[in-house]
Amino acid sequence: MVQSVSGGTGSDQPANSSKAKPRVLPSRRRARRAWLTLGIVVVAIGVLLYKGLGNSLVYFRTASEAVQDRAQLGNRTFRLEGVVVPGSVHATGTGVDFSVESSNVFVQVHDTANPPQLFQPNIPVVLVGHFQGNIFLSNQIMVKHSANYVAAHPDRVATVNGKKL
Amino acid sequence: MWRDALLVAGKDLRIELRSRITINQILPFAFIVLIVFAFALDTSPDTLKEVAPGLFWLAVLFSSILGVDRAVAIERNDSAGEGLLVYGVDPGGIFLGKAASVFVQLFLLEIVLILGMVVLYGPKIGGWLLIVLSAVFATLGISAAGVLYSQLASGSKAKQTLLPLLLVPVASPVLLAATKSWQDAFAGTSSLGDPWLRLLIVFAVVYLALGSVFYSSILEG
Amino acid sequence: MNGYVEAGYLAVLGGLGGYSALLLGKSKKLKKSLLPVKTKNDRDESRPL
Amino acid sequence: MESKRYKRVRRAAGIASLLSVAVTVILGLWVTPPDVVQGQLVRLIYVHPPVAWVAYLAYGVTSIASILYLWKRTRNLRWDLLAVSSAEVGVIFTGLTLITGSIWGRPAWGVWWTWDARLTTTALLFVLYLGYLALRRVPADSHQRAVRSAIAGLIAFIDVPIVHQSVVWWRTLHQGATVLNPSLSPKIHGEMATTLLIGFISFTFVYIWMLMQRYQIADLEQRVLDVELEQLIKERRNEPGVGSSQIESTEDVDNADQPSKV
Repeated sequence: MVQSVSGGTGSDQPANSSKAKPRVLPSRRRARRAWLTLGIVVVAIGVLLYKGLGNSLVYFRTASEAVQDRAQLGNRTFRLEGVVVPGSVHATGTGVDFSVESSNVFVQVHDTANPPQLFQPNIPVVLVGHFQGNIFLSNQIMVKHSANYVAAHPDRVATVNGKKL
Repeated sequence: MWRDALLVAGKDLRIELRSRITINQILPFAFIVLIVFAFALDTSPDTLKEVAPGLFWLAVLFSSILGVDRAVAIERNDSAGEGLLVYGVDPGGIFLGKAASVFVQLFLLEIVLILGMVVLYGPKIGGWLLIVLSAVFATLGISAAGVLYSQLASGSKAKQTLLPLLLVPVASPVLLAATKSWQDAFAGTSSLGDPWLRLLIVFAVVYLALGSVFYSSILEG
Repeated sequence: MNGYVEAGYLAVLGGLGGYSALLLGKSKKLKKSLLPVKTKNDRDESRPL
Repeated sequence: MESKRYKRVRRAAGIASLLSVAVTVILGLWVTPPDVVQGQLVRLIYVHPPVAWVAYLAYGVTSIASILYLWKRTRNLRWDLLAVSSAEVGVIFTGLTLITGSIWGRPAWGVWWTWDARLTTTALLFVLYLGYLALRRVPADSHQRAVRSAIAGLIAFIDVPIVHQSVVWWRTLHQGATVLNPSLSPKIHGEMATTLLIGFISFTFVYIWMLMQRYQIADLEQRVLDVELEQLIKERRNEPGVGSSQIESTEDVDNADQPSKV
């Protein structure tokens, strides 16, 4: 992958000839070095992929984590994730009141924005807002639907044909 | 390669020391960026404190564009670059040397800039070890990617616009990681096991390695 | 259906269709620009080799 | 202009893509059932993931072609033309991925855009390859340009696996992969799965056709340059009888070795 430089044709020269002469690496050594370096790159990327980040890119905190870090969060704005608890949803004039749950930790939510059309009980949501006391004041609801797709009228599906790609 | 790198870095830094072209341009530029951010956000001082790390690294990234451009431009006069190759200087060494020289300049810039940030934005700063280490690796990553891309874009008339277009996306993971790591450090909640610091190290290693492998191809082409 | 679905399909079909049209137009133009060379006056002269 | 085989394959790909896209649209919009949660919105799954897949595929082809150019033993300017053709098609498909995703996100999530890992890395991918295409416009001799853009293309490709794995590594608003998920068990069945599969195939056909069409344009552009150069040389000579060089060039156009590598 590494080409010798233009004019660097002296591949027959030893790598460390006297200082006065141009020091040109033999092309084979050069190629080996290139592969070695690319190997480092691959390993580095591999480390990144496997070990590296885990959950460090915190797009949201789950309800249970948020309750745990309650003191540290103060009234900072962050994203909170949880499943909408069935039976807790009450529409208010401007938005909606409900509770979210994760790992059996419940958080009371007061929302002041219109919920999206997929908002419904038992669906996971991500809320943008902050704590005030023990109530989470949200000004945006985002629905985090799953990657599962199920036909609304299963009887219409003639054959189950779950092909893999 | 390493000896060549030292030679090239020394040469570039000596040129800079005598001409002071970069420092005369970059330092005022970086400060202007900081001040403009402060203007834009001055209605909410709390916001300014919170986003200070991001603004700092944005200022560094913008300034680095000027720096790497200069680092490559040095060799264009009197075909100095070809001269280096004819002398048998290792292309990987040229790359590492230039990256090192840009690194030194940017790092000095950051030291001055962080004082400016404290004065202008007034964030609470803690966790100095993490701050310094992430600054080192972030700057290494930005310098390496910058020199590589500056050489890629060289020879083009539209270089002034092309270089940011190429460099900013490639360097943006570094920018993101540096910002997050500084936020952790400022919040005082972090140790040296910070995942963002690890990410910065990985990026620095990857860009340095890619650069030293590919630089000869670019020079040759 | 609800506007969004239609918009999505239209965006894909429009985008791909537009790009295809662009490609077809470009290759037509290029082919044309190569043709006159072929039919120039010295077409009938003895070919080399 | 081009070999008969190339033309035939391209035409076949064109017809296949027209037909299969039509089938996808019909199945997707009318035949398949609505989803339990998403209702009618689920129909966007038959276009959005396939379009994104083609973007990955296109950048993969660009990377392979770039490697083949950089490797001296396989160095040939045709790889460079293939790389840029595929990258351009990839940028189109990435753009469409962003647009359809945004259109789907508004009703399903409630927002047009959010800075989660998947969306951010995809936007980054778009900009990286826009940069690649911009780099190609830098005036340079063809070899120099090929080397430079091959390197830029390879570096940009690092982002592709990151985009795909982002939903696994990080918390995102975006859902995980329905088909190519870590456990490789599709979370979609019946007509819906079949239609999704047809969607993947049909947009892949579209990609093949576009790639071949774009490659031909790149090839023609190269020849126009060559012809123009030869004409200039001929005018310079300005002597009767030397014009044969021009005929040589037309001969090149007639039966130059065809891109069987595509």
